[in-house]
Amino acid sequence: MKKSVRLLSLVLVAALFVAALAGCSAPAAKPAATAPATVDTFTYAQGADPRGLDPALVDDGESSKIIVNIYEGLLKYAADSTKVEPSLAESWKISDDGLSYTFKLRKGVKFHDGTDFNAEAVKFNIDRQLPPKVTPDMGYASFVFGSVKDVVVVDPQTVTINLTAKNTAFMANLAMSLAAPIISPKALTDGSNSVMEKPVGTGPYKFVKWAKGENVVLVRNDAYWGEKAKTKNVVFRIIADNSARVLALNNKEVDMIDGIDATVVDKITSGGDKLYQAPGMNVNYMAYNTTTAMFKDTAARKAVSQAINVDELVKSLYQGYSEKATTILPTFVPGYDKSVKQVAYDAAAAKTGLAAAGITKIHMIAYSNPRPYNAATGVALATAIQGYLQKVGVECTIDSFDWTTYKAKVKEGNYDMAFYGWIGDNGDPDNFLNLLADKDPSMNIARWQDPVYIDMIKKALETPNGAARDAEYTAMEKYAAAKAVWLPISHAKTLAGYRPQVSGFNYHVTGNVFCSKVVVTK
Amino acid sequence: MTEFDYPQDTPRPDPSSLTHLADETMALGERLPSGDIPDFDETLHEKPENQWLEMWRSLIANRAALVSLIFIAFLVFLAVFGPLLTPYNPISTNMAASLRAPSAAHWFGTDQLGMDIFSRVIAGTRVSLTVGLLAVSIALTIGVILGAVAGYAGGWVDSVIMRLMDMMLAIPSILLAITLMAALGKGIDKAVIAIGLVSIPEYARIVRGNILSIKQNDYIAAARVVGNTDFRIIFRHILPNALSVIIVRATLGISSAVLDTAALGFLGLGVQPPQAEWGDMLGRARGFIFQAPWTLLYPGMAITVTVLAFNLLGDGLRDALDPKSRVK
Amino acid sequence: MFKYVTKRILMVIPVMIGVSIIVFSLMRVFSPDPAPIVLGQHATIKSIEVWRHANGLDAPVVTQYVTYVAKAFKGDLGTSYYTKSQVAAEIGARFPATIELAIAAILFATTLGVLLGVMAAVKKNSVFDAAGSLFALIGVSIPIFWLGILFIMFFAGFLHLLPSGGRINVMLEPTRVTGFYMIDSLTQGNWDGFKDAFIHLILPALTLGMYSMAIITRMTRSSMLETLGQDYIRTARAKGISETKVIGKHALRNSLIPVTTVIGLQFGALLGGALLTESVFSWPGIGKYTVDSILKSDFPVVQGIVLLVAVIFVTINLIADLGYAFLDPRIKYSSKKED
Amino acid sequence: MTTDTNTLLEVKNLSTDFVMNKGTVHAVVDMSFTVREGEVLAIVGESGSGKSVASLSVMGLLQPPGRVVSGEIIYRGRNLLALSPREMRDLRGNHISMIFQEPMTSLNPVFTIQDQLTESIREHMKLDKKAAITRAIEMLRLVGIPSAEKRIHDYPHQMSGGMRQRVMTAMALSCDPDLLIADEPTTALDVTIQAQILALIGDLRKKLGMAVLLITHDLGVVAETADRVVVMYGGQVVEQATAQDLFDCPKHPYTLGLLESIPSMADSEDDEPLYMIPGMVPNPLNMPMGCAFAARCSRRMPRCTQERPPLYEVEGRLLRCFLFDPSGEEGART
Repeated sequence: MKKSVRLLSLVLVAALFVAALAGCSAPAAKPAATAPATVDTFTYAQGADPRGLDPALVDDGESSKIIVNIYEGLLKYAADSTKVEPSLAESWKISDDGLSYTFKLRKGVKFHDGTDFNAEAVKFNIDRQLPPKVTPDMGYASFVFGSVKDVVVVDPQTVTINLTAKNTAFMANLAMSLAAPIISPKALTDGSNSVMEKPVGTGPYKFVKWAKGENVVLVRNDAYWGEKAKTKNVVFRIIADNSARVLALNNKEVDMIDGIDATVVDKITSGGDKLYQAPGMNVNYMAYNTTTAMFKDTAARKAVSQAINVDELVKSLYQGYSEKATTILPTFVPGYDKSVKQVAYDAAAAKTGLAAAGITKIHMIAYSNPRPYNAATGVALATAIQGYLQKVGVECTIDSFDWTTYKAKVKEGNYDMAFYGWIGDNGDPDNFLNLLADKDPSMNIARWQDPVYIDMIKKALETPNGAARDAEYTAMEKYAAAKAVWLPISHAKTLAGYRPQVSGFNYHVTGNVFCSKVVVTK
Repeated sequence: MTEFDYPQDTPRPDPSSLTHLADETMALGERLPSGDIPDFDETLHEKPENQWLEMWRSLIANRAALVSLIFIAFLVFLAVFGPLLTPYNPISTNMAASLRAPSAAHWFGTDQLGMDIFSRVIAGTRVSLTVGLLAVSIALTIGVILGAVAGYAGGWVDSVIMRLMDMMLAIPSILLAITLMAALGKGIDKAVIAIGLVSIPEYARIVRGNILSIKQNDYIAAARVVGNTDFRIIFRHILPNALSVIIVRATLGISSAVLDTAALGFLGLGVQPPQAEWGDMLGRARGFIFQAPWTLLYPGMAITVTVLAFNLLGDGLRDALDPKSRVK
Repeated sequence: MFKYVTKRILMVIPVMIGVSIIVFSLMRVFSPDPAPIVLGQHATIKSIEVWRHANGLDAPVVTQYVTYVAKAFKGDLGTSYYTKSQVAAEIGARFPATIELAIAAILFATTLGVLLGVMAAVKKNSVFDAAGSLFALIGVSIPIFWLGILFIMFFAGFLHLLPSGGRINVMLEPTRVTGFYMIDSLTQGNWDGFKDAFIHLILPALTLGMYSMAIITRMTRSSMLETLGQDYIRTARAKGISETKVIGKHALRNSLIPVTTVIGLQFGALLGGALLTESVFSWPGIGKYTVDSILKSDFPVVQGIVLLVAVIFVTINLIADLGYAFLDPRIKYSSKKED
Repeated sequence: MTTDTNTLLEVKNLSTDFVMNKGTVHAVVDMSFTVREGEVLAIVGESGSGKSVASLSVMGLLQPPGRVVSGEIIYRGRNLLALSPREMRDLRGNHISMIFQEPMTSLNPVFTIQDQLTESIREHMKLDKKAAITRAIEMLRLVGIPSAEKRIHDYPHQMSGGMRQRVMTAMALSCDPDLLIADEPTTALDVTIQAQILALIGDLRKKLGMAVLLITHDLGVVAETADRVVVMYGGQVVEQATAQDLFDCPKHPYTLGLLESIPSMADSEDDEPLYMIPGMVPNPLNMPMGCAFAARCSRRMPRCTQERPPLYEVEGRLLRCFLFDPSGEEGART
């Protein structure tokens, strides 16, 4: 009895306390409310929880979108391209042999926990992703820092990174939202996994809370070194279902949504909201398994490609919100060239070609989830292609799997044709074209190992940025197209819906959304 | 003795007044201790042939059950001959005609890949009924055997079997089915196994319960005395008596199997594409809620109506097989 | 009574061990390898091997199982492969959402179910009865995920009356104490938050509760009809007390006895139904989390959830049994003998 | 028949039907009788001859599909059939109360005796809870329940059948009714308890001065307690007389048969089989057009199967049999 009374009074006191707090914060909120008709919260809805908020340990877009608002790297991409610009590093120098990079760091930058950002912090962050500290679940460590030999602290404001081999893409990698951002070393040493759930960076927004499956709340970092964020709170809400997300936008529950596809565009605009679209840095493709008896032959691959009307397919399946892919690289990535052409649609030629190759049955595998580069799902794409092949007398079987299982199945290699896609990490052409040279069959699902192509890749990686390097990549594309290793299908556009009251967001080609300049009017 | 039988589609009079009416059939001098209604006892002693006939009459006298029976016959017809009747090949795509609204050419419209929804809904009948029937058969066979053995043998055999059933029952069946499907992979054959396995405990329990009560009856003791084997006793004497309950349960089981299949399909764990399955169609149409609501409407209606029919039939069967429940 | 409860609780142990074995083997033996999804698009064959070793996945299955159970006894359900957080914490964070939804659903199902059932039984063969029975029949026949989508289309998409998903407007979110937003907001005097949480709860609760509501309606109706035919109802009427009292007191209490068991079982079934409802409404509970985790082969999470759900299921059945004894004095007083 | 000044209840031409899909059952046909203040009137008949339906009709407790189709039930000058449900409720349990034949099932198993007993006391006597309990205990004592103040907290299942019937009786008498309808109050009890309960009802009647309408198929009970007797067969009154007259000199062939089938001490000592009326009760859905008893009657005449006999008034009693047709040439008086 006594105990319950005590408990009750405790609850009451707690309630009063909270009420008092709310009372105190109310006047503080008032000036914002009276300021010229803006709202102090920007709500952004995405389809899934972030995997975590430690940029070294995650690999998904949902995490990345939040991470870029909390953390910064040494470098960043320009607002409208993947051109590299200064961020936490003010300037840099690359040694003549291309193996050593020296960065001058910005002064007076503090992490959200009050600790200083300096050369030690940079070293700490890179070291944890290098052997022997690196763990297998740091998905991007080898991609971003794989060529790093060591990190040397010259002085608190200067740091030198030494590479083992020339890597032209390294600068672009340092601007990435995964692996590259700098985390407070204090937070990293505080306890296991705490950064995954309580991130501490230097960015324009500070982390407030994360209700799993519901939302992640950020608040403006008033001690930010640069231009302060315009809107006080940013909330990332998790709404899994596509249509539900649109409804939430229409019903003004949220200010901006992503992960939408053609099917809901009308609903967005008819509901009085706006559609943002921009070319996306991705490619959606079909690959032939070049190790099978059927498709080790280029003519056979060509014949199948000829049977598929990619133009019609992309129009119906993506309804104008994906562009037909004429090549692997998206149009704005260096090395893209209009002159690259894939095998053209020609059903009659396909029929004779397939007959000549003796192909009557094809086994495909496909993923059943929508992917950022293929909102319609791999299954829908596979089924459509099955339809085209049926018309030229080839029977296809499709085995579909959820994404996890699918990746395992791809690795097993038991297929004639498979579907995949790639989201560009850093805007460097190598990031795309290297896929066809990779030894790992879960990356290079065509399992294509062409010595000529591999040589071309190696050479281009060592060539410094410029027209010469771009031309090398164009040549690679032409080579791959002639061999018909992939059938590039489409580049998905970046799509977002937003309320007319929202302005100032930067939906970057990397798929990240920078919120610091967002203004929401009443 | 005159039987005082009320047609079951009209509810019985209140038992309190019925008592007196039923008593009217009693001869003088016979004193009924309480309000037992004599016809209940009679049905138990009726010969089986008679019982089936009686059941059939009773069933078709129930209008709702009759309609559902006719509808199920129609579904079976569609499942068997549907592919011959569909206006389009249910699995052939036509990218040039995707997401068309219902029209004379496509009665239920087309989906994203230009497949005819009407044809796919019809084709889906076969999948749903197949999964429903096969899954129930699996569950029924294993469940009846386990339940019979447990109930008849008793002792530790009973304990082991029933604890196993408890374990399965402790996990909600849809969760168990999803986990199974995730482990087994997609496909109609795997759906049959998953859904069949998870409903075993229901049948095992029913059969065991029935056997435990029937076991006490004199005629079982009599069968044992004349030297029948256990096996024979179970299959010749005990099971036929538990049959009516099992039949009702199995009919309702088909409806829940159809629902479970759809749920698996909806979550993307059902059939392999491009096979037409209602839940799978719904799951894929989720994104078209605004742009093409017809893609959602018809498969959902197909599921609901089919499940409704089996539920009605199950209710009708229960009423027909068990006179006591006619009151309800 | 005490002995009976103890016995029932002890019976749970073998069941739980069995459940853990079933789930463990399903996840370990048959499921796809989680390594590729956990390690992401740049994973190498080597890093996968290292990871598998670090997570004990290269040990024999039996060893893995024993290790798991030993840890589970200490309340350690392992670490999520995907988010690297404690499974227990991950589940704990999402659990109140599911329970809040399930309670709302069962309240709706019970209230409306009992009401409709009683009305149908009292007005037997009337329009009420027919409508109630039809409603109940459709309730058990309609797939809940479809129902949920129809609700969203109509109430959120067409009428713009109710939100299409989520639990609450974030800015109105109360401080998490119990995790039940309705309770937290109320105790914190956050009236707007309470209203908002309630509004968000309506459609998912209706969807999730529909099936149970139908079952309870049917059960109440038949139980009520049986009770209404009992001699003691005639006695009550002969006493000259009002019909409301005859139905509301004498008949209802007796008919509710079998219904309680059904309600208990339904609550367990709701946890299964939550898988689908939460997926449709983006409800941040364990149902949606389960589906997501299964698709990601996040074994530790799936195992943890299934174990937890099994514990709840078994506990609820236990409570339903005890509730039964509470409502029916014949059982309460004779339970000693039955032990 | 004339209405005496001391008439408590008068039932006039009551007919009650059960409408079923297979046809209509005429459970009570054109039944008339009166109950005078303070007397015991017995209605006798085989199980289901319509006597219980008649009593439920009086109480207004018929459940669908049962329905009074014609007649009047006049209680102290008020036609009960014309009363509103509310007025009827005020009467039930208060002025007219009833004991049923199944003590085992007639009490609600989930409420205590106190709860069930005080319910009607509070409803009709407008007492508060405490006074109602006092009254309830008093009533339990009256019906002879030992340590009533303790047993009042029991649930029905904790009591024996006899005790429960006593509780039922206490419940029926708790509001000082003027008329007690006892529907086979002893059928379900064993012989010694039967006698106790009957004695109790008899005692209380004298003590409280109420009238009793006793429904029974047990002629032994009737002989011991009733002032007047109504014999029913197939939903109709076939004979009505004072108890004295009826037992001394039964006239209707059916009454005769009934009396002969009572086991007597003498019978049981001989090994003679007990007499039973041959044949069966007619199907209630398919009543013969003539006399309902004709098929089983040893003194059947041709007209018996052709037309239905009216009630003849003979020597102060009422008889439904052509044997007593005063104009009948075939009428051979016994």
